[in-house]
Amino acid sequence: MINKTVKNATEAVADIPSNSMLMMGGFGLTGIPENCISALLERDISGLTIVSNNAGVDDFGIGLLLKKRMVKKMISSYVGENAEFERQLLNGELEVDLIPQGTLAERVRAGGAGIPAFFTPAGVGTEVAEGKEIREFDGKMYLLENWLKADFSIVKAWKGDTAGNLIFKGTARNFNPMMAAAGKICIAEVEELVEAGQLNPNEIHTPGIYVQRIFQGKNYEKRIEQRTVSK
Amino acid sequence: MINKTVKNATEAVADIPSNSMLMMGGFGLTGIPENCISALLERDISGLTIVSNNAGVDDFGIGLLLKKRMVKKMISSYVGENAEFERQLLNGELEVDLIPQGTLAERVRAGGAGIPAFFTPAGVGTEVAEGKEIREFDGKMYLLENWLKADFSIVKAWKGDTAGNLIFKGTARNFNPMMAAAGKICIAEVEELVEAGQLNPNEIHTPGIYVQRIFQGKNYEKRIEQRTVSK
Amino acid sequence: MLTKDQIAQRIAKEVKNGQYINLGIGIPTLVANYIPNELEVVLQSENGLLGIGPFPTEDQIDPDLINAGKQTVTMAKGSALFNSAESFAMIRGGHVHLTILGAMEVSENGDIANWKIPGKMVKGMGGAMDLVASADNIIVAMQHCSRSGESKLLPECSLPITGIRCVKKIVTDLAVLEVSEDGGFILKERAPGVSVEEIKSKTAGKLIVQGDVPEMIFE
Amino acid sequence: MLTKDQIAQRIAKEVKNGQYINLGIGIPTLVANYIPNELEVVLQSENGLLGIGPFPTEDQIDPDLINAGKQTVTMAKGSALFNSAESFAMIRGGHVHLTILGAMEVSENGDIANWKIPGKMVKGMGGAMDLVASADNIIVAMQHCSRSGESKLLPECSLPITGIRCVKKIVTDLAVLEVSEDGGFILKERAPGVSVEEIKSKTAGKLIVQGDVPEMIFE
Repeated sequence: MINKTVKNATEAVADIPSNSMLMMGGFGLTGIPENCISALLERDISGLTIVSNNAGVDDFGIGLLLKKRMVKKMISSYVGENAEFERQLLNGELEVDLIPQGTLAERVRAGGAGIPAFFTPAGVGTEVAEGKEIREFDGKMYLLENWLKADFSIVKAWKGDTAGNLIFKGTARNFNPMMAAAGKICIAEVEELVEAGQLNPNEIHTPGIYVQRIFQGKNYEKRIEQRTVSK
Repeated sequence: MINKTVKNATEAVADIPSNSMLMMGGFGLTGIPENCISALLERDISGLTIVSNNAGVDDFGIGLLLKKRMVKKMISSYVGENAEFERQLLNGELEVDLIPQGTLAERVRAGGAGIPAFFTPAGVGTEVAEGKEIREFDGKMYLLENWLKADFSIVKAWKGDTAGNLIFKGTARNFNPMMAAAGKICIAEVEELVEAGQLNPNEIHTPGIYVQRIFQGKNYEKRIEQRTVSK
Repeated sequence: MLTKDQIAQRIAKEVKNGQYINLGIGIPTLVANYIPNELEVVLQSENGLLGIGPFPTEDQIDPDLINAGKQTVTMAKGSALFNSAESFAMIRGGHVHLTILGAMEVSENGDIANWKIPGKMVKGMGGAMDLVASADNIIVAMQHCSRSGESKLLPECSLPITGIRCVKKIVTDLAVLEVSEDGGFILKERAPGVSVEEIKSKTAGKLIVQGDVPEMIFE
Repeated sequence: MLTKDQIAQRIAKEVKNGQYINLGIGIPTLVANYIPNELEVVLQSENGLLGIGPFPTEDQIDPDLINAGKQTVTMAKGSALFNSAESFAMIRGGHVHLTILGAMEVSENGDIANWKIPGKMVKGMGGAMDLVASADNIIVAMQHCSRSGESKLLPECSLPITGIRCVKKIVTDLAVLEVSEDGGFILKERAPGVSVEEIKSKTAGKLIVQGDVPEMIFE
């Protein structure tokens, strides 16, 4: 098997240039590539466009990249938890492209799957449909959406092997598998990296073909946004 | 959890009417719903349209339904292993719609996923493209393909639980997961049926939401088409 | 007038055995507390979980297991995990039977507005546009009037809409209403002690009153 | 003239370290036998396996594990299983680097015909149309002439085509040829003992001969 291992996050993100298009897995703060975000903060780059369902919080996740003014544009479905984000947006320092969550997931999937466009009902009759082709199928209206691809996709998995195969845990899976496939270069950070052959081929969520670089991350904080417990 | 269990194949297929549209999982003879095919043979129905990547062999799989003249039309990507099939086709007793395998897989996926149409490069410039819309994206030509849906989809899994969650084995997975989602009623036969809660939620290939009926099959023959061994 | 919990309790009566249900953030999340135990239903979370269980105890908390509102959750017996594309395939493909969500406005033809207020910071539509464009049965849980006292049931939405002609039923603090296929809100039930006249005065859209309108019953 | 095994052996020299490769039925399958051990490559089977291993021993045979030619196979270390939609997502999305497949005809602009002969029973295209429409690098393995002696390298395909402008290289029993971007077959290598004149006489399409054409070397 092809060995995709790199030493650490620093090496993994070393060649990401300014103004590149990135995808980052995660929903809220769950399943985000914490190590790569930290390593990116050490890079002297800016003008990034980031596709991510959310934009982190002020002091964690993508919020840290925003604070360092590394981000030119966010492509997301919901960005509500971040005061610095709001400030930059209202000052015109940041662009945002808001996309329905299912459309975002499917556009990213389409990017990885070689499907340049597809029809979806989400957004018909709303401002999301402005400028888009509308067509009727079986009596219902749909709009045409294009694929999304990235220069680099950065994902976080639970387990991975040196061949790049990934297994996610719980709802930390979310956008990660589709993004892995939609990046020209996919960087995967995992909590536990094992040799090729150690993972059950039947339990793999992301086949190694999509992953170009993999490393075992460390010190995962896994911050919780809404700690909710039963009485 | 919602209990989807039915007694056996006979009960599972009892209400499939003549002239209905069926999907059947499997690639070659691997991962085909053997028990449901046997139960269908006992039913006095005909005029079926069957979406299946292949059409079985003369004395096994969908070939048995063909021999009993229950099938009006096959929608497949490859149908080469069946003399009775060829005879009926040349006599005009059977219709066949041949579709590129990846397009077939994606059309079925689209059917289950609520995507009425998508663009794919497969078949551009060939007779598959006749009558279809062609469009250029990023300098490459693509054609528009529609979703495929069925009245009933019949799938075969390795393990399943009473809530309808399915796990497949090896390459017996193939078309089964997409078909499960694309049938109005999905019937799943499994080698081992367990109580809800016995399967690891992280290892499930087909979530139970797609499955309406499930039962534990028996006497799986799992015939091999090309027994090939190392010296 | 109903409390938020009572709105949730009334909506729970709409739930049928065997349904897969997506509950939005806010009052809809409370509905889960009132679904009768004898009903077998499955709650879907669009971030990739089918079979949401109760909130965890302190011991059970897992940061890798949250719902679409980013709250820590547990998994019910027989649940399944999947990615976001699969999740919205389920939703878009019509496999989720019932969607319950909040709204800022509903129009008399079933349009819903719940994602954007011009002039205010726009946080995004999340999964709402996919949900309302896809589900066959959509129930809105909301207050009948805004905090400033204006009706949220309108002839036409004034805010940017989330989806068209999709809402089937609305449960507010004052009433249960169905959206008529021909347009208009059919008054089905009144909150205890609330008169038809009061509901009429607080409904800016066309209100259809057919015969005697019963009071809601809470067991 | 090369044997089928020698054609496979020659094609194996095109394989580069780190590639994901889809091998068609027939001669392409034989290529796996000649890929040098020091190269790390992964074979994809479009029915849902990444990492095809050797054929099984009698003890290892598993009817639930076959390749796209329906032959029993094993899994290599580090392999992954997936469904058919994911498999063709890989192919269509350009993640498979190299596709090697057989052909009935190739035209001088890279069109390929390999699925249908008018008047004969049509078995179907299987995954061939997806593969040729998607891969960046497509190598055809075939005999230079048909059994009746007619050239299979043509100005235009006479049979219904499988894909347009997709073939990059052709290895036949007589020669290695590249498809020129401007149209025509560039003769790169001759089979041992086969003359340029023989190849020219057996190539109906435009043959481009640039300088001395070396013989293939087999170690």
